[in-house]
Amino acid sequence: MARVVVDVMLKPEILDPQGEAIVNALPRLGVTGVSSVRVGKRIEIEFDGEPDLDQAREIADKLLANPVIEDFTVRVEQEESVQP
Amino acid sequence: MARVVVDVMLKPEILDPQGEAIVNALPRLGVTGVSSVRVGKRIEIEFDGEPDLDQAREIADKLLANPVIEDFTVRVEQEESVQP
Amino acid sequence: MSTKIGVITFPGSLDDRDALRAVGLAGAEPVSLWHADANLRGVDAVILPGGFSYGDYLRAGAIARFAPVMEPLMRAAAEGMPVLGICNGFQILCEAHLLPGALIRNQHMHFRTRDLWLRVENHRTAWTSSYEPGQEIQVVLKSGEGRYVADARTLDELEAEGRVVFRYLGENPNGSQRDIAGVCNAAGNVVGLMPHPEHAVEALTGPSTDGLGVFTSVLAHLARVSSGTSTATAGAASR
Amino acid sequence: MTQQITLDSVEHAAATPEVVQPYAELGLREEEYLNIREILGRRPTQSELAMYSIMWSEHCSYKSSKVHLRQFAQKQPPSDRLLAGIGENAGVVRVSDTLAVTFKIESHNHPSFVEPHQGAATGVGGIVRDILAMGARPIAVMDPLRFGAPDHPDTRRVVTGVVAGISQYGNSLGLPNIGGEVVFDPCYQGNPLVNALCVGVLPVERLQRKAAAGVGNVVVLLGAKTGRDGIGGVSVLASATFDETSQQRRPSVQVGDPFTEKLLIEACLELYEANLVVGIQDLGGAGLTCALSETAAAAGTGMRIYLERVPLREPSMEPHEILASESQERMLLIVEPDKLETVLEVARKWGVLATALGEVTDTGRLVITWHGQTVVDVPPSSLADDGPVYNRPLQRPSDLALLEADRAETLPRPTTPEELRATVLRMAASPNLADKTWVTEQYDHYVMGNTVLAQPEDAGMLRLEDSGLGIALSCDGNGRYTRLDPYNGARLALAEAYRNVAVTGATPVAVTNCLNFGDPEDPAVMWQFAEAVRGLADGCAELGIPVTGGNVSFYNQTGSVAIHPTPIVGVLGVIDDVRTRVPMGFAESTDGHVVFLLGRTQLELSGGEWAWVTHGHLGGKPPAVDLAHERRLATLLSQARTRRLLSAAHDLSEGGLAQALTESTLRRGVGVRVSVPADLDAFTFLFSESTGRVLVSVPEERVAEFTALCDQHEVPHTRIGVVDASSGALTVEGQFTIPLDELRRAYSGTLPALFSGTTT
Ligand SMILES: Nc1ncnc2c1ncn2[C@@H]1O[C@H](COP(=O)(O)OP(=O)(O)O)[C@@H](O)[C@H]1O
Ligand SMILES: [Mg+2]
Repeated sequence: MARVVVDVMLKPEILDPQGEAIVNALPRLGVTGVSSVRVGKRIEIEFDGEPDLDQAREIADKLLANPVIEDFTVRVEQEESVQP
Repeated sequence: MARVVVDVMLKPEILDPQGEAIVNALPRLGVTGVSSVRVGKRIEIEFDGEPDLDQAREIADKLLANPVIEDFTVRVEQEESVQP
Repeated sequence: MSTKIGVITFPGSLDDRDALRAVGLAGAEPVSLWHADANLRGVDAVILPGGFSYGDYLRAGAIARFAPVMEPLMRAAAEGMPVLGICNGFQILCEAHLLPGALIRNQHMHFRTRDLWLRVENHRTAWTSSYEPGQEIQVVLKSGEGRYVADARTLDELEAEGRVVFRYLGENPNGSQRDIAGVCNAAGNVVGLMPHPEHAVEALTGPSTDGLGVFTSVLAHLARVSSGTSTATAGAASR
Repeated sequence: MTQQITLDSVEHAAATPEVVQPYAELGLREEEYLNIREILGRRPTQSELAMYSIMWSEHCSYKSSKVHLRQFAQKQPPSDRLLAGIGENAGVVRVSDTLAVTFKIESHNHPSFVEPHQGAATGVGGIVRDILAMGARPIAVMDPLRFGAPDHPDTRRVVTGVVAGISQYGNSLGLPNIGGEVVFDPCYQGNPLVNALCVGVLPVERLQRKAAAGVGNVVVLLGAKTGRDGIGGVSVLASATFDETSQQRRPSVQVGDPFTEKLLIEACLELYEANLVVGIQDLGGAGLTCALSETAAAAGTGMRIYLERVPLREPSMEPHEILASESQERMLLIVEPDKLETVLEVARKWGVLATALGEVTDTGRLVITWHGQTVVDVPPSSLADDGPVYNRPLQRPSDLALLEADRAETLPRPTTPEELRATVLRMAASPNLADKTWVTEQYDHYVMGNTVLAQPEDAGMLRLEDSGLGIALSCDGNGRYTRLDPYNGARLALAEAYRNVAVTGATPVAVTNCLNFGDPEDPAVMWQFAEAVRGLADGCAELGIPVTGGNVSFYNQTGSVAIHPTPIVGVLGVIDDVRTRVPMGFAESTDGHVVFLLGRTQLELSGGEWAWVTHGHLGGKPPAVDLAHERRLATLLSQARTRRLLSAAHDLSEGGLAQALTESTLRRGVGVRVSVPADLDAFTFLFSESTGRVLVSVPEERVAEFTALCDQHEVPHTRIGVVDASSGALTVEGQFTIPLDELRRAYSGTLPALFSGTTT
């Protein structure tokens, strides 16, 4: 089954404290070598019928992202199995 | 430049109130035909050097995802330009 | 005929009854408005109250912006009706593009409740005319997504046009750019602020009664409008 | 997905008596299982077995605690205020001719260790629905919390998650958080305690009952869709010891949706107002199983339920899963058929689902079908009322005699002014005494606009009416005291909550409690429990206020090690005019007011904070408790409040006078100057934890009147100093001075240093 995925990320110039907090927490896990982390949203939309990219783009533009602070991308994705 | 992207989604059986609220709001935007929306996190990790998938997986497991309620996937992504 | 001030209840609004109480204390007639209403029931001004409309899901204010009542509200705002957004109401006004900028998660990432001081930077808006220029007032802040952001050009514009209405004094509580706590539109009739003036209207339950001025301001403004002596809506630009 | 071949219907069960059923895995004992077979005259179906295992679990049946809890009713002092008591979702207390208040505490301990954020959040959601079910509008919450050692690597995860969960859920519901507790002790490391109190208010005539009365009435499920949340959660999470194997089982946790709960609250209140429901019951830990069987059992009726009508989040759910699901934000309504349409309309207005599931019958049986096949056919009272009852063996813990002998009063104590000064600062900075603002500023205490007092005040206070009528609430507990002496530990918790309400000027009127203990099958734990209940019941009788309800949480232990027995006691007070309430802190405007210490100070250090902070010591006997004195003290405080004799009043508890002075000065940054009374040494004066004491300030010109009132009520009073605004310091004459800035740095730095700089 196919679904549409909308990725929403804060614009690069907007400070992302969540990402910063993760970067700062990494040394506690023994991880070094990470220069930056940004946290955004991944929104999966399932349509009743065929996935409709145009409609998804409209939803993203009007509702899912706030253009003042966020950028988004829209794509169709084949369902993949989760690999923990 | 390459980065590692971690997608974190609620496990399918876990209630996603955000997704529900979005689905319920769509008719007011004139959108019908969407059966479900799930909202998760997209986390972009930039490494100083080569992206390290194993390390990213560990960060995801320990810090980014809550294994009790969330699943995650980790992948290397070529930076793409944003298409609003 | 008394002045009617409406307070919109969205699903998840929480401080709606507090706003209604403040309106009453200020001497106006409080009117409850419902998010699904198609009109504003003849009110003279509207308050969008605090709370978590639609659970603050997705982004605070993002879903409420599409409520049916927002259509007549947008029209009325364009025609100069005083509109005030408090906390979640401010977030809704930004999402609806009635006010510039956006409110995002606090820099320290916690919800924070605090009594704090603001400076009234513009006392010529519909909602601040009772204050002295530069008056310092003590009110309540309680929010998790209260960090005001906008691009540098917008911020400069706001500053230049005197549209920063309230600024935090002392330690910046949430990382808001340029310590901005509240802004207005170009005409000065639409004001939004993160802190809660309606929780500073009674000595018994709030840190001060400084917040009452917001509600008495709009009454004075409406009185001026109806007597034809209004100058205030244009006030934003003339700081 | 494979087709399900055989549904375990009643018919099928009757035909296959030999089928082996996993009753033990579901937590049922063999004799309990045989009892079920006897009740039904056949083996239970899968669905019935699930229902019995849930309803007969410790959590729902109170099988170990019942025989002890009876004392609350037996010893209950007469009260003309009590409108509903033990046995209802929450106790209801009349506070005026027209208004009543309902309040209750519940625990959500195990889920909050597994998933701190959601566990704590759904804990708040659950208790709020209990209050809602009584017909009340919920108006505030409180959160008594216990965590492991502050510096343990796992504590941060639990603390930040729990606090964020309570904050998110409570704030989104628009309920002010007006108090609680934060206590750290290594005994709670693998087993934090997350108790939540909710209080609500209702017009007396709006009181709701849970009975499914009226044959032909419709059973309606209101609220969220049902999913696989916390299936087996009650039996696995709430009743089994937490260990590694349950970690692997990774039970599906419940996730809360406060937005839906907010809508549910508003919808229910609108239904009550329009008189549209006959009965109502919240869906808590035991989901539909509990709600259906309790409402039917309470009315002595039967019920016919079409289970396939339940709106599902996951279509593949099976009948027993639907019955066991702990999905949040749901209520069960009993509605007259001709009002059904209006009920559905109100639900639509608020955007909550409402579904007619079936109807009330006169058969005396709860019959549940699934697409036409009967999967449950049982007498509802066999689930709700006839669960097993155990009189479990009791034994005084074998280490108690040694523990009692190891008294803290023999520990080396600071003596020089420098040592005493350093000890004041060290105590103020210790995690249990330090400023809790880092936690409490994550909670909204202003919403609803009626909060007159909130943390860090001794009690929360809410205005109920413009007339000034209000209530005060406090919840307290001390696990260390209770470990040393469970009988008196419970009475001490009661005394403290009572005193905390009294210092505001309110009159204590009713009690709720949450009893957090270890494994009831351990005779030592069961003895602690029995003693604590006896102490609490006796204490309430002595104070003349009834226990109106509560909750028991057993199996709070990691491996074989139980937590300290931790009864949390909540006391509700009434005040006729909230404008006259007495705050805890000294103020600029009360400069020069005379400071008194009420009560008697003796050298009592055992179980106390000083022994713990400076020596890591726990032993001896906790401070003596004198409830007759507490009663006199409360009467004195209430009368002094009415006569406006007090400008501040603050209860002394953990940390003694030194801590009380720290808190009263830092509240508004106003200093004080005190001196050590002639009959005491400075250390005892500052750090003893003798109970029944209160620090008050009185305007100079009212001192004679005040001391006369003290004498009249036989409350010992010692003039110890004056409020000294200009000093900006805490001064103990002849000993030391601590500038308030320095004191504040010590007091307020600890929690942010431990827990700030956060998680995702
Ligand atoms: N420690 C206690 N003291 C007094 N009453 C209690 C105690 N524990 C439970 N109860 C009462 O037993 C009844 C059932 O409790 P409980 O199962 O927790 O209620 P609910 O089903 O609403 O969660 C309630 O009326 C509750 O007040
Ligand atoms: Mg209940």
